[in-house]
Amino acid sequence: MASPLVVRELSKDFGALRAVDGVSLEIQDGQVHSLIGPNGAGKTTVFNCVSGFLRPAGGQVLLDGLDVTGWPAHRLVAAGLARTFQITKVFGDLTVFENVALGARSRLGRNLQMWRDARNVADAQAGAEEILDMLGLAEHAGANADHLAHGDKRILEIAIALALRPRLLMLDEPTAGMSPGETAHIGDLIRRIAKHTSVLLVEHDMEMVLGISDEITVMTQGRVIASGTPDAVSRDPHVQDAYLGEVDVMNL
Amino acid sequence: MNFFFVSVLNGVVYGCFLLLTSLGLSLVFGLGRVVNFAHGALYALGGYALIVGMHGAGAGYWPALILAPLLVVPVAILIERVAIFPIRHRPEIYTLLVTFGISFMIVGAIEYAFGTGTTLLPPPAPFVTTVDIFGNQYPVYRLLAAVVSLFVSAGVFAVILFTPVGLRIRAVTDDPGMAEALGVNTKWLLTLVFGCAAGLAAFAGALGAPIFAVHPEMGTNILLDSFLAVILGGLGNLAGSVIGAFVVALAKSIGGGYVTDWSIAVLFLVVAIALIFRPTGVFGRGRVA
Amino acid sequence: MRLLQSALFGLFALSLCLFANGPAVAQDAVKIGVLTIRSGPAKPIGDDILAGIETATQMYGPVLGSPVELVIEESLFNPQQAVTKATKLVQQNQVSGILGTSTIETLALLSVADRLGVPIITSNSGSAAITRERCNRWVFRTNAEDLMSALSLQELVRLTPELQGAKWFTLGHDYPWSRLVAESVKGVENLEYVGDTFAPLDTTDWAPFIAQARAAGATAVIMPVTLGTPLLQFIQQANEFGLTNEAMLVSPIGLPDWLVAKLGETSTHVVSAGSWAAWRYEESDSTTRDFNEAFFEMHGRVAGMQALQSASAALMLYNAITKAGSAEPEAVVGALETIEVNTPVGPLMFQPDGRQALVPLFLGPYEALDTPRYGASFGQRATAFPASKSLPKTAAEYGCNLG
Amino acid sequence: MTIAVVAGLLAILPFVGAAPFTITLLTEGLIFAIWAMSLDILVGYTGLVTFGHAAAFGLGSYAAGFFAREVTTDFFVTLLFAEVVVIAVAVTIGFVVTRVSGIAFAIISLCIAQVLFQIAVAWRDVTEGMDGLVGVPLPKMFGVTINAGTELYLLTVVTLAAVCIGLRRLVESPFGRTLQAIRTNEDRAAAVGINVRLNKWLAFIISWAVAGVGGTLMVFLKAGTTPMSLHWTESGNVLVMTIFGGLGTLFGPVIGAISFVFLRDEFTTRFEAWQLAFGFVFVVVVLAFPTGLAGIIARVWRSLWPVRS
Repeated sequence: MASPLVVRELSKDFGALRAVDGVSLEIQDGQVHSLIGPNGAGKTTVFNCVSGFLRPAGGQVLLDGLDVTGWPAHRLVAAGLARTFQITKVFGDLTVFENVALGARSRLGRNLQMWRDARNVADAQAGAEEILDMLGLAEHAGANADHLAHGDKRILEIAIALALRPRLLMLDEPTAGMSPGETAHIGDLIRRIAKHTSVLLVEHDMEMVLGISDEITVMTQGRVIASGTPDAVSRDPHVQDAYLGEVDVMNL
Repeated sequence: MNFFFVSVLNGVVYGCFLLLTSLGLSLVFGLGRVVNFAHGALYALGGYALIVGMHGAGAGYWPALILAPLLVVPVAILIERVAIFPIRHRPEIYTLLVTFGISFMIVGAIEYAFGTGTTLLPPPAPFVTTVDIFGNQYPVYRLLAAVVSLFVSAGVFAVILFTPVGLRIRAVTDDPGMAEALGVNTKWLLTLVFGCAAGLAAFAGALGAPIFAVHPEMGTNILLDSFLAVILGGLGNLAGSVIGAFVVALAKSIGGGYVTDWSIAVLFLVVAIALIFRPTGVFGRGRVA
Repeated sequence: MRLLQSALFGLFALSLCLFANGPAVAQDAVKIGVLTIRSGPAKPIGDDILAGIETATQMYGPVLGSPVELVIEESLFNPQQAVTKATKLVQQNQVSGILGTSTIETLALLSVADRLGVPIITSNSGSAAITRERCNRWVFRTNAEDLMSALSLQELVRLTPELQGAKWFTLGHDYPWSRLVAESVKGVENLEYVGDTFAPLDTTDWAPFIAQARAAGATAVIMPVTLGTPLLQFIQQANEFGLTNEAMLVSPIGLPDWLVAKLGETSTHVVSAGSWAAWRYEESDSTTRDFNEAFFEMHGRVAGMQALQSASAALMLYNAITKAGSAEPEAVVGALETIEVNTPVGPLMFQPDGRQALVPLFLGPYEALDTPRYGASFGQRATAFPASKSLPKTAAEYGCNLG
Repeated sequence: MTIAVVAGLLAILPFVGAAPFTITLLTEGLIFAIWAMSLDILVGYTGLVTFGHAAAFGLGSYAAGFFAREVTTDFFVTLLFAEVVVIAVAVTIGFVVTRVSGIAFAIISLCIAQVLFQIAVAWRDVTEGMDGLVGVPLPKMFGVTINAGTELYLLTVVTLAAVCIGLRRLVESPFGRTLQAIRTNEDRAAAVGINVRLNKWLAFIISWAVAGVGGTLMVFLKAGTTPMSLHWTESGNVLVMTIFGGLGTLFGPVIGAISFVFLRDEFTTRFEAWQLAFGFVFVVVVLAFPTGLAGIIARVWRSLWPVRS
């Protein structure tokens, strides 16, 4: 079985600035793979190129062995890739339930149906309920997504993505703005998700990354400087120089 | 060849004039994401302020021309405070809707106060004549108005580029969040810039009065032209607006000379096509969505 | 926020009270609808139309022993609105006739005239079709139509030495009317035609079009431009560019007198064919003089072309109601077909079996008056061009079959 | 169900003593309601603010008017023809304009409407230029002429009810939810696998098709149309109606359109400076009642029957 995601020599320019320069990475089935690096390292750009929100300037993206380089986002979803956003982007006007049901219907290819009531798409309804139960959002199902607390919105982001039943789930800083308790909860959640779905994670919280990742790729200035298990990466002198040192400085 | 020359000259003159309204429109958008549909109505208000100055206060043309923007700026500041400030947290399209309603109100108010008639104003005394340019008689006042417009526009650029206020305007335009974090008071800055942009429009209305006459709906055309210019240049992009203004003016003038009745349609089509391929404006970096 | 809302609501209610002025309704009055332009750039035309009808109404006095009540409605210069407002006049105000419409409104009303079922007399519509191929038994016209005006143009050329041998150029708006004017100029024998251009309807800067007339070497520019702001802008800019020194400006229809007053000295560069009315006709017809004096008394200004014409239309209607002995629409239409009335534009009657009034046209240049009269310092030196010359064929020959 | 009751109530109005002119204005209001609802699909549900929606309505009027005058006055055939024309144009234009969003969309749609306006002025053989298409006969149904007044009113009520039912189903369908998702956030919508452009395109076509139905009825009511029906100020009017009524509610635009017609009639009859009053009401609604009349009604309703909320 092919790897869920293979990225080869990916590059992307913004004007004269080369934001991503020959990045390669590969995710193994059923693993949590984290992408870390200081601000401006190009993580989010890689993320956007892979998920179809930016068109890469060069390189290749393979999803389950299929070349999907430059595909638009909605086709990638159909091919089994789902993502969340760094800034919360739930559908605020819709109910929590409807947010998830949208994803579920999308997986079933029912989103273009014009003549039946959305509430009568039984498979999607059941799928959405299951996911809300699993993530502990069931009690808020009827509320408008706008009215959720910040932490719950972040979880809803993940719920929407999960409703797409992806082969690969890409999470962009899922713990941004969360308390330590909530962060731990998200960490558990990601481990649980990884049982069925491979996860690509961009994250700042080092403690969590080191705790839950199977593999870590480190980027600075658009390039990969290290890749391997959490142990191997945290011992890597390059990483300590370029990245962990900086974190320490920032923690002062 | 002479005809082509005159068409180009007409375009350049109108382009200079269009700068006055386009720059304001672009500034206000860049700074506060305000799509000001009332800009044309403020232009018309400038024309009437000139008439108030000349016929009401008995001032000569030149003092009245200076007075006109001064009369309109407070009105614009009031509009910004009452109607635009409260909706700044809403999507930018709401500013378009509110100013659309305000433009109706201003035109209605002008009709109520001054009637709907057209007022013709002759150019001020020494300029009511033509001059020979390569065998073409051309009105002196139009050339003068173009030069004045250019100077005022250059002044606007100088303020933006070289003064502390201009620095703040550029900072907010680039990144409102960052500028606010650095302590720039964006609320009052927008009020100030909105007022000044309205002043520019009013000045244009007064300056153009001897050419285009003064009537309540005089702003409609200039609003559309300025919008097209600003959109072409990229909303919020001042240098782009300059190019946009001249493109629109030349297209109208040369188009009017050669394809006459279809000229406006061609202009609209060009803008539509340009926007489809470059939704953020054709010239340089601009922001739309 | 609640405070703001109630404050705004209060303001709104207040503004309603300020502007509201509901008309007082007299029960036994003869009601006549005036559907005309009450706002926007063309309002001065609507003002003249309304003022003329008011003056005629006062001069005529009671109709069938009852006072005439004018019900005024805004057409917004918009055809679809005009249809709604005309329906309002008939269904809600129960008027006995409708006056005051201009071309685009009249054309729209033609389509629903049978539904409305009251006589409509227009005094400000040029389109020939209204009384030719599109004629309708309910719709009458007292002003001359465009093809009549076109014939008068030939007469103007004959009367004006400067226009003979001129190089003609048509510079107009992109209306069907403008193209018709261009065609009729081309049709005049022994006339040198050097070109034409039709500007988009919302043109405010005429420079590109003036440049074309110049490049063609025009010495007579005929200008089918919308009466009102656009024509003022055009003439002002033609003067600004010095075109008025090189070419004579010829208007295919007369200029309203408020427009002449605004142009002032510049108006003397204009010569007009096909004026529907001219107040200086009073020099040869005392009915016109009486009207002018009454108009000046009521409105304090000179009676313009639209005012004289709309007054004539009103007089036709009042005389027809009187003759019919009732305001019943069918009877009034019957009476309109046969009456002949002395009006401020001369004696008027409708074409037999048709709906076009046999009306004279007036030609001539605008000039400064030796002594201002009725507040006007400039006016058209009017020569009458008789109806018999401008409308030589019968209604049927012009394509009007009322069947 | 609610729709059927309301339509039934509207339908009996002429028989319980409503004045003829009230019926005339109401006919106009209900036709505008169809138009405003079609705009609500675009603005309220999909989040695409357009300043060119008059193009759809005016094009429907021109197509239907031309066909009724030249070929047959049968209502169904005419409507079919108008829809074919409107949909064909919408497919073409929509394909291009739905590439963009936000202000670019607003301005491009305005530009395209102005180009259609110019075509209506210049294509004199078909449109008769600025004079307009006049003398459109009354429609026939099964060979019977639908007279102006009550009969045309009833036809409008029935059409409106049909459009209401159709659009209600549409907005509650998966597709309707998809549009709402696009309105909230295009990127997020793409990330749940929604083909944003395709859905916007479909919304555009549906919106135009519904507006074309309104245009067809209008050309019969007014017995003609002119290029003014394509002018951008008309696009502004329908935007006013829709926002005034309440975006994204469907029933809001219906109320908005009816109040617009009655208010405009009153304002233009009463005030010479009607634009002032009109602009003022609009600004107040946008500023203080972003949810429009529908929002106000909902609020009053809840305060009267607090238990039911």
